[in-house]
Amino acid sequence: DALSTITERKVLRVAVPQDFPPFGSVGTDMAPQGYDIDMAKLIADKLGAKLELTPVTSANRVPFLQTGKVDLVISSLGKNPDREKVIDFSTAYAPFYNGVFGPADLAVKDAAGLAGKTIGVTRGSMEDLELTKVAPADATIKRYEDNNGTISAFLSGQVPLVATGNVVAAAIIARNPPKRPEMKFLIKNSPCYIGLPKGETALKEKVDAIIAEAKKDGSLNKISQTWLKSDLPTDL
Amino acid sequence: MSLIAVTELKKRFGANEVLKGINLDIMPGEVIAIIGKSGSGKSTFLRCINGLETVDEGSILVAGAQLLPDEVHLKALRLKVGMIFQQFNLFPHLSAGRNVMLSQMVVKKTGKAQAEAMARRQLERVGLAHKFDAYPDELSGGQQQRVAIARALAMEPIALLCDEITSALDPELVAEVLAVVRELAAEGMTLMMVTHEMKFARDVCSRVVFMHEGRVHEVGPPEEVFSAPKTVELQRFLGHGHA
Amino acid sequence: MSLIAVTELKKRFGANEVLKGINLDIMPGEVIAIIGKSGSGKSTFLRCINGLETVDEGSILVAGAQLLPDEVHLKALRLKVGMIFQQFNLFPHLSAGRNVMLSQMVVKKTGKAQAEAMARRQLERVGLAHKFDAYPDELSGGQQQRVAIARALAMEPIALLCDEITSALDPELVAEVLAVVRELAAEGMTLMMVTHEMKFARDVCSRVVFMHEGRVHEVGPPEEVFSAPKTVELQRFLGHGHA
Amino acid sequence: MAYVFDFTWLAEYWPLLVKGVRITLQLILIGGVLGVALGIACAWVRALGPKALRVPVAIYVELIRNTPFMIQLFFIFFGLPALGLQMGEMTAAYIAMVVNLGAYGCEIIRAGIAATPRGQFEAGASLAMTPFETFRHVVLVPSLQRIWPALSSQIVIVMLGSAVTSQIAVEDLTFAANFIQSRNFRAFETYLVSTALYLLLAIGLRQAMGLIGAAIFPKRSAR
Amino acid sequence: MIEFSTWDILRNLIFAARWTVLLSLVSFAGGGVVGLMILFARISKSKALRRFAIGYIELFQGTPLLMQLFLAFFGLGLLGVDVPAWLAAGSALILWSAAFLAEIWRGCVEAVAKGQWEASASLGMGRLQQLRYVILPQALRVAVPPTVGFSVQVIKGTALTSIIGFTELSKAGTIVTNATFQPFTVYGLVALIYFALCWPLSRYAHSLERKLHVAHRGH
Ligand SMILES: Nc1ncnc2c1ncn2[C@@H]1O[C@H](COP(=O)(O)OP(=O)(O)OP(=O)(O)O)[C@@H](O)[C@H]1O
Ligand SMILES: Nc1ncnc2c1ncn2[C@@H]1O[C@H](COP(=O)(O)OP(=O)(O)OP(=O)(O)O)[C@@H](O)[C@H]1O
Ligand SMILES: [Mg+2]
Ligand SMILES: [Mg+2]
Repeated sequence: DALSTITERKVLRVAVPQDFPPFGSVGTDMAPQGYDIDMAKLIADKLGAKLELTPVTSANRVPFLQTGKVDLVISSLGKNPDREKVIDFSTAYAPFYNGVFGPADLAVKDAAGLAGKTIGVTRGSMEDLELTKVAPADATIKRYEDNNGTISAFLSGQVPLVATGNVVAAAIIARNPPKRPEMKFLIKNSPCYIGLPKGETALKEKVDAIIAEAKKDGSLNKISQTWLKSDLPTDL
Repeated sequence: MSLIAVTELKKRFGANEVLKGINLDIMPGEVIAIIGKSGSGKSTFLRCINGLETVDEGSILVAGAQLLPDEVHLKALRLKVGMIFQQFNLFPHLSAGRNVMLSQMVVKKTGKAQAEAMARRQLERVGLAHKFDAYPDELSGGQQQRVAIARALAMEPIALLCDEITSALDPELVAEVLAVVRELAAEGMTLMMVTHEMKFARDVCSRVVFMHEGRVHEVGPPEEVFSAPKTVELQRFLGHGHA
Repeated sequence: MSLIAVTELKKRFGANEVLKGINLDIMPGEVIAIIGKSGSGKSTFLRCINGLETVDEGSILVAGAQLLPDEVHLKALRLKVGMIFQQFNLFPHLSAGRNVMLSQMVVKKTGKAQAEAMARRQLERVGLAHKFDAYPDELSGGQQQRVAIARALAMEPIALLCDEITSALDPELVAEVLAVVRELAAEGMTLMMVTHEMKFARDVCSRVVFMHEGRVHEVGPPEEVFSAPKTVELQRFLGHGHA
Repeated sequence: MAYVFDFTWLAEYWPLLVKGVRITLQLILIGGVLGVALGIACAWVRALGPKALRVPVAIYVELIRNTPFMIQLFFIFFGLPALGLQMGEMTAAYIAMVVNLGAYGCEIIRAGIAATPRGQFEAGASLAMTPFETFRHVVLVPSLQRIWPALSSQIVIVMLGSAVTSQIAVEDLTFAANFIQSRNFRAFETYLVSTALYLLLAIGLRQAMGLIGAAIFPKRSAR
Repeated sequence: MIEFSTWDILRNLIFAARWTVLLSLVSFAGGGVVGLMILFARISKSKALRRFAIGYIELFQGTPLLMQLFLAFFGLGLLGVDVPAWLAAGSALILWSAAFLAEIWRGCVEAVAKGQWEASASLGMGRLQQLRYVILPQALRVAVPPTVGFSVQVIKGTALTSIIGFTELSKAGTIVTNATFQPFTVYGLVALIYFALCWPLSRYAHSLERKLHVAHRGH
């Protein structure tokens, strides 16, 4: 099974984002950094395996797992029934609130307010799936290949609104961009889960155990402090 | 008054002076044959008159108007003087009729119906009325050259320049083209033709110009030039020429 | 026993039957001239014997072995029969010497030194020993054709097929190539040559084959064929031929 | 591993594929027509046009031919807004395709013009046509006819290259494929189907170019 | 937060361009080898092989490289082959280049006069020997310029591998854009780096072609 393969080969292959601050982005040395990367390090440590990171996009992270190119997806992955059909999920390891963001001077209060507006979103992400459900028929949804595309489209003014995570928006603002995304309304509270290959029970149990322990011993809270600048919410 | 007046015409290609001061006056209705060795400058001379080459020195007057190398003057000149080439240069993507119609419509803005009528008339004149819709590659060389003549005539020029127009033709096709030229001469068209057909020149032309090393070396009526060449160069040229 | 035996040979290109049943036996040492109008099938006949065209019906035996279209049989055949073409077909990227060496080394796996010795010998034979290192485009047409002959000879064939090997040559170069062929004939090489050089055929050949519309129309010693042609087609052919 | 193919998703998603095909066709139709027009204009400039324009056009052609289409697209869509040039993704895609085909078309058509016998220019001139009139009425059509196969191939290449426009949210055939596979998690089947659609588009496009060629060029006799 | 200076941007892009160069080299070399095999199939005497080659070329020239990359990346994985991004990128580019190179080279082989085939055949050479010793050496001469020219297409083709997650120049461009919010500068620089890689090759191909033409005329 997958768990014993990992422990035998002593390498843990994890798909992480690299376009999704603060979960995953790059420093000036192009090395990945962020919440998800630290989470991956933590798990690799606990498994006693060497960590091998694979940068992925929102759209292709599930296929990466399906096709066995990685052992785990730690890529701010939200859970929904469709995805549960093809992969398994661990328990939640990070909070995530999907919202619609836009500049201060644009008045939008709820999903209905999106009527006639254009919203950018990353294809295949949880925001995409949820927004597609709630957006009114005459709202235009522009779907980009990856978060790079979505964020670039927002910052370069190609779309006035984006649907993304609150922390992502916060990370963008922190870098003092030309356009400041403000939260307009919340789409969904959808914490992040680690994605696992379907049917790998042993691996799932092990990962769940590591997460539970990390929650208990405060190491997960430390990651949260570093990247989200806040404590882990108690409901996680 | 002369129709074409060439004075001290000089033309260089780089360091190579090809025309070294040409003087020639041509009266309306004259038929001039230009003969001379290969490289003596015959083609260059004709091309200068048609403005295909820029002139370095000297002047060319056509119907009293000076030849100048700007677009307006060139166009005016070319409306007066037509040119026919050794290689026919028909437009391969147009039918014979369209070849004849094109420049009328583009240059003179003639209406389509009128241009077509003119094209039919000119093709008729060269004996090719029935080939109106044939494409150039469906025509023999002689037919192509006759279409080229019709095309030039359709612009109603006052003079025609012909540069070895039968040299690219198979021997059996030469006659049909020369017959058309003979007809034109008879109708009073002013013609300047570079030719190797000495017999034709003798029969049809009013004057023969012998060019040698970029100069007009001898001029005169054909009987004189062919029967009593004055210079040794012309004697030698005619000696191994086709006369 | 005949060296080359052709029986009821037929060859079609699509619907066009080019060879309509050819029968011909050639003895060792014979020199055969094949003459006939353009399109009568002369080239196709030779190409069949060399396996460059597949045969539709009939058989070709060379030195007793049947010609079959698989690579092993073809190779065996071509080792026995060499062919020389109108267009020389020297390999332009190899020097004359290398041209002669190549097939020995590749096909017969002859060692380099031995192949080179053979190449020098054969080039010597055609009078071109001094051109060993010259490239084809540095040679005249006649020299190129002589290299081609040397190249074929280096494979030590028992017969040579020559298809109009002087037709692409300027008149002054024909003689030097024919001299080589004459030499070969004198040495006893079996030769089949398509040629328009009637005088040469008359002087050198043991038999002349007249082909007409895909058939061998008349065969005989040159004196007979040229002086007393039996069929009207041959008479007509010789009438406007070069005999 | 026994992979079981599953194409049942086609029932739900085929309208998306149809839309994707439509957008891809739209891109190549408009991009193709305008791109060839731009190519002709640039070819004219480079071969016969005003000298002052030749260098800028040459720089444009070399820049485009030596950088990837995707980067051109990103530059137009994400980069140009920094200069205040904002445009929708369809506009950006059209511009990128026209600019790209224009550069390649220029070089191809220029080769066609260069192969025109000098006599054609001279015949035009001696019939009192201006250089531009000669180009327009005498040189252009035979030049295009000469290079039509090469131009057709290039248009097919540009059509296939348009797959990249999905990266800026143009909802073309590739977008449809990516969208579907992010919902049905049947990446292989989805890409297989869309690849087959592209193949059909490419074959159809080449056929269409052949027909257009047959329509605008006079057929030559066998001589 | 981290700040990127223009130098940081350029440094990272040039660093990533290394992968572009490496991937281009691998694809071009591999494409050459596979292309040669496709070429042999394309001009072989066997109808089946010819058909296969025609189909192969049609397939790879008639579908977007992007789709080929997706299929290689996700498709092969599902069929049980574990394909890392670099391998998928490399193999898709190799197969794609092979189709184009085979077609380019076929033109060059066909440019060799038919008489060369016949002369070598009549000297008893087998088909492979003919190719090896007579045809290819001659085809090679005309093949060099278009082959060098095609290498530019390969370099540009590698840009697409960014979409399947291979971090080469283009991918680095998108990542850096997202970290710096300076798309104009970043994509401008990316374009310039590609240009610096491709343009010398284009020029070289062009000058080779001219030399060949001159040589031909002087013949
Ligand atoms: N475009 C050109 N550039 C350079 N030299 C030229 C050009 N055209 C003609 N010449 C040179 O000018 C000289 C005269 O050429 P021209 O064609 O006028 O001779 P010609 O009398 O018409 O000869 P032919 O009977 O062979 O047609 C020749 O030496 C030729 O090489
Ligand atoms: N590869 C081919 N495909 C189709 N038809 C061919 C082919 N080769 C030759 N033919 C036809 O076969 C006939 C005989 O041709 P062949 O070359 O054998 O004639 P020939 O006697 O050698 O003529 P020539 O004296 O002109 O060389 C001609 O009608 C020719 O058109
Ligand atoms: Mg001349
Ligand atoms: Mg023959």
